[in-house]
Amino acid sequence: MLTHLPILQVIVPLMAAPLCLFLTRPRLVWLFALIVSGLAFLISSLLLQQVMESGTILYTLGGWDAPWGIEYRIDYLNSLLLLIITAISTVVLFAAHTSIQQEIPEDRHTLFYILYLLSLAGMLGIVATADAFNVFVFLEISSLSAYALIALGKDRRALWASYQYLIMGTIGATFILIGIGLMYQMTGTLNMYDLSQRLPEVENTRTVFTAFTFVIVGVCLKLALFPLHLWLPNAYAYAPSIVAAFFAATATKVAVYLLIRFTFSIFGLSFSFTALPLQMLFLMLGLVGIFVASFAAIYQTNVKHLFAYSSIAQIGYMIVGFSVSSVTGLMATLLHLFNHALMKSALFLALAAVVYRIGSVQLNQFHGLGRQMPYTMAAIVIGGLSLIGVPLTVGFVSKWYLIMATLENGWWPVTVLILLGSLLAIVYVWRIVEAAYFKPPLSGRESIKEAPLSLLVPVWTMVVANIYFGIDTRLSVQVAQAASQSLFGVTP
Amino acid sequence: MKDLLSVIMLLGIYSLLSACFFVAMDAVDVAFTEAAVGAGISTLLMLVAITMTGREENPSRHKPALALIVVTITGSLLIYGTLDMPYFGLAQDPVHLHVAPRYVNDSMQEIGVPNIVTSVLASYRAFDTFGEVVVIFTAGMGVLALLSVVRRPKDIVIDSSKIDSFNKCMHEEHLILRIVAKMLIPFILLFALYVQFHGDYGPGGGFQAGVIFAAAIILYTMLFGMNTARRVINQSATQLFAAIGVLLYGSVGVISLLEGKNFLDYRVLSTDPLAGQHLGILLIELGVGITVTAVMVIIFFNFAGRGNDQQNKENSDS
Amino acid sequence: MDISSSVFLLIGSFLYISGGVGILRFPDFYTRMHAVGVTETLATAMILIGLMLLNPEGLVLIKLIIILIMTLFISPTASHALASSAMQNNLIPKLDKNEVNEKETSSNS
Amino acid sequence: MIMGLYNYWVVVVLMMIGFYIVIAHGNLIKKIVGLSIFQTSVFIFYISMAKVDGGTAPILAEGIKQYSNPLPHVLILTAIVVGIATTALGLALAVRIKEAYGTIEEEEIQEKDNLDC
Amino acid sequence: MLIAATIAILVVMIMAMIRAFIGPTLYDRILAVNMFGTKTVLLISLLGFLMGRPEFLDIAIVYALINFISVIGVLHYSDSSIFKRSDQQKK
Repeated sequence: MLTHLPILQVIVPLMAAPLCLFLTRPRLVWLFALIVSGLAFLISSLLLQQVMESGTILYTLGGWDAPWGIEYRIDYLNSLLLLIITAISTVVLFAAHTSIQQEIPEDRHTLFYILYLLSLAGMLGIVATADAFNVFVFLEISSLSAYALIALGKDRRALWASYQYLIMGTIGATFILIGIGLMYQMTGTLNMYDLSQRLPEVENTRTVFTAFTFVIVGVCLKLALFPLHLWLPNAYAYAPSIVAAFFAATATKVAVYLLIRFTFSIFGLSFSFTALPLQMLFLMLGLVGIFVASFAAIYQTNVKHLFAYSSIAQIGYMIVGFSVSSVTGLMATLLHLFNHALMKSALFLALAAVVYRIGSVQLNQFHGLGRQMPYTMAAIVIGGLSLIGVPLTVGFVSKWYLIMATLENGWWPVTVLILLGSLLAIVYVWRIVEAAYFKPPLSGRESIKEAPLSLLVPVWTMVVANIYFGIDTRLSVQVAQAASQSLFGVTP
Repeated sequence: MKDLLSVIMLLGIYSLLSACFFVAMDAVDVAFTEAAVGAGISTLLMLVAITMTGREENPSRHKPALALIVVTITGSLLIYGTLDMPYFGLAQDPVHLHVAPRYVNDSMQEIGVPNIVTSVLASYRAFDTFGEVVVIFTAGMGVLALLSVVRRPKDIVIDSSKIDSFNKCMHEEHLILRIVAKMLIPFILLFALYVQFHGDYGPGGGFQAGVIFAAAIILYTMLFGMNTARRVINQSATQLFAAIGVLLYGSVGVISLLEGKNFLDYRVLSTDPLAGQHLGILLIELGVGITVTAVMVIIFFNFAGRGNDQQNKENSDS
Repeated sequence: MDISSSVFLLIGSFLYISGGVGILRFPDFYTRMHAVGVTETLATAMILIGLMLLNPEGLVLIKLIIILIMTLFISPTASHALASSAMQNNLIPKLDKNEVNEKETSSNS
Repeated sequence: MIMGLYNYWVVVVLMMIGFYIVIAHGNLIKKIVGLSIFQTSVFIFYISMAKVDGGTAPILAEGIKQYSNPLPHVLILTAIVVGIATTALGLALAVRIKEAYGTIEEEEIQEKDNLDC
Repeated sequence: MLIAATIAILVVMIMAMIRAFIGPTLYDRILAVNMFGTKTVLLISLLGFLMGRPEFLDIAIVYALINFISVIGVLHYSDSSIFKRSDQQKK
């Protein structure tokens, strides 16, 4: 069975989703989904191990060779992504059972797990495949389930956020579809590897240029890169907490992956960074994104909004690393991808715990929670420190590599700006700390207790991971380095 | 145009026209699907939706300048992109030279199905189609999550008395329609089966058949009322059917895994590889058909059911 | 064979065009429906018969016959449903004196 | 050049009409209609590139040498399904929004949201 | 002769489309759409014969069916009470 791991990675959650309908009780469905997600995690770790041992894995679906059939191609980059997604999904799902009791009506629980699994499978499919059109299909699976999941939120604004996301997401997907169509028209193939072989012949045509622009804009819509980010804050803020935790940690990462895949693997480095002033453009957008989103985060009164804006700022860091376009820069992006997934899942899971107890995430409701829910608040503080980039947390590692990358290129003003951005992070994290620890508890709320263990365990799993990977950086750095070297074509 | 109903009808015309264009461009399978989906199901869904959301569009206070700029930039970029495109219809375009020739020349030996679109859809790129089935399943589940109404036994009692009287007046109103529909529906169902199993030889296949099948059920529902239809079609059974279709498709792939071949490799299904391909395509098309029928029915029932509930509520309010 | 099919096709096309003129020129909904409903059934039958005469073989012929039968059922039913629905929703045929005058003026112009 | 490319230009115009409706109109149903037009135009684009002059539909029959390219047809079959899935979900959301907000106009919804805050 | 018939149908389609655009009442539009659908059925049969592959008449059958169903659908839902109410409000 070991040779079939690439496809099992995707179809295990994909086929588990309809099976959920046959289970009667929501509790059973939860257990089943948890087992499936755990299995997917196991598969992805095995895959990573295989890749580290024997290099890129190819798997042809239906026994038809690419480019006639569809092919899966697992290398360092996607095995890292697969590992992140499945790990986060498993931990988040562990907390789901308790958290959704409060937030989603009982009769929707089974549907919630089905959609969750579908969304997971969609993301895994996007990452694993080596076929451009297959990316589109799985993108739609994950997005459609995401729209429905976000709309399950209690607040009516969840519906509106989901609708906006649907419109933006569909425009993005259609742009990607146009881009893929143009590429196909010029080369006659859809396989990514084949495309990368055949595109250089026609790379000076205006059609390929347009194809590239459309794909990039489409991906950036999904990515919520700075000027196209408008759908994101509301979608994360009003979705059920569990959904927010899952998507904040994974969805934008998948989009970053697509961006890297399209620019580096398909269009090729030389084309991507010469056809457009892409390097400068992304650098500017990334930096502006960091500042605008961080300032916006400072003024939020809803903590979920605050962290959603902080997500946009963190995407800015990733894009800055990407725009450096050196091995170290890309490595910093990949590390930050990994690390940001850890931080954000910890933070949003902690928020889920807060919602479970006090039913709100308004900042003024946080008063005194530091004493009433000490473990949850401690988790938020550590997650916040990680966001800032304090040493011994994961945030420090990726910022460190990012700064190294910019200094390597001699872009010291960028370095300064990145450090300034981190200062802004201190401000918005401090606001939460202030509210939680230095304000007296609200009257009538003395009875609030610590969140139940079923929520605390996943939260602290992520927090410990935050610290562990901040100290022992071997695994993450090694994989990120290998992935970035292979993308640049450097032999290690 | 401010009347949404007219907008939707014009959309239907647009869809019909584009389907005519698809026929002229030799894409018969696509025309088939577009006819059934664009002009049929999606128009109906939009209609049901506007009965609930209202028909009038408010005059907009938007300033369309920004939108216009965005659209102009995108449009001119696309036009710019077309300038280096290979010309339309030439046989030496790269599209026709690289991957497609194998499908056209060898699919008969490799798969043994005259309809090349079916063999690419169901065998060469079968995994895309699996994704497509899952997409439609996702949509069904999403609509259920958004619109399904929990029925308390109390409501149903009120419902049925009301519906009976409603049915009576409907009966007189739509007598001719009902008789014609009663004659047509068996024919439509038969035709759907024909499309399902003839997909190897002509245009058609599981997806189109599923939509036609669902259209017959929808016609029945519209003419005989939701409650009569609910007696015939069990909601939770429909959900299970949606799942069964996906699982049928997936299990074909799992069987090939268990036999030691790659996912969705149909050659293991029989000793003769061509027969295996045939059997595989038949099975997965069946899976597609079941899921699509079930999901379309789920979507329509939930939309229409929600609408009925709203009306009942308003009636009881007034 | 060819000539007879051409004749049928021509008659069908002519009827269609007249129906098309009708839908544009007639003054109110009911008369327009009359123009379309009546010509459509006959013209469709004519064209389909014309096609049948062109290619009288096997499955194609059966399908043409099926289409013909279906149009014969569906087209009048749809017209009926449309008219009765319009009537029930108080769409009043133009019968007033003013309307008659208007009709005359419009036909004169 | 005009003869070789004109139908792509028509497609671009159609796409942009759809796209304009999506971003400029405030009515939620109309946005979905626009999306639908946008997507259908993309389908037309794909199908145009599959056409071969003198070719016929890609269903094998005796005595025919030239077939149109079947691959874009397959892709578009999938894309049509994706399109209807999106439409259904979007409409479901619009219905729920109408129930929750009492309106499906973008501006009014945003006004109500601002009041909530 | 097939070509002549095709052109005639295209002309009528344009006429129907004009009516669908201007058609003052809702029912005019429904009528136009219905007419358009019937024409599409015939156009597709004719195109099949023109291109020399008349075995694709299945599509025409689907069109005829779908056309019927959508007209019934439009009528069914335009009868529903909400529309009537909004019409009354207008008056």
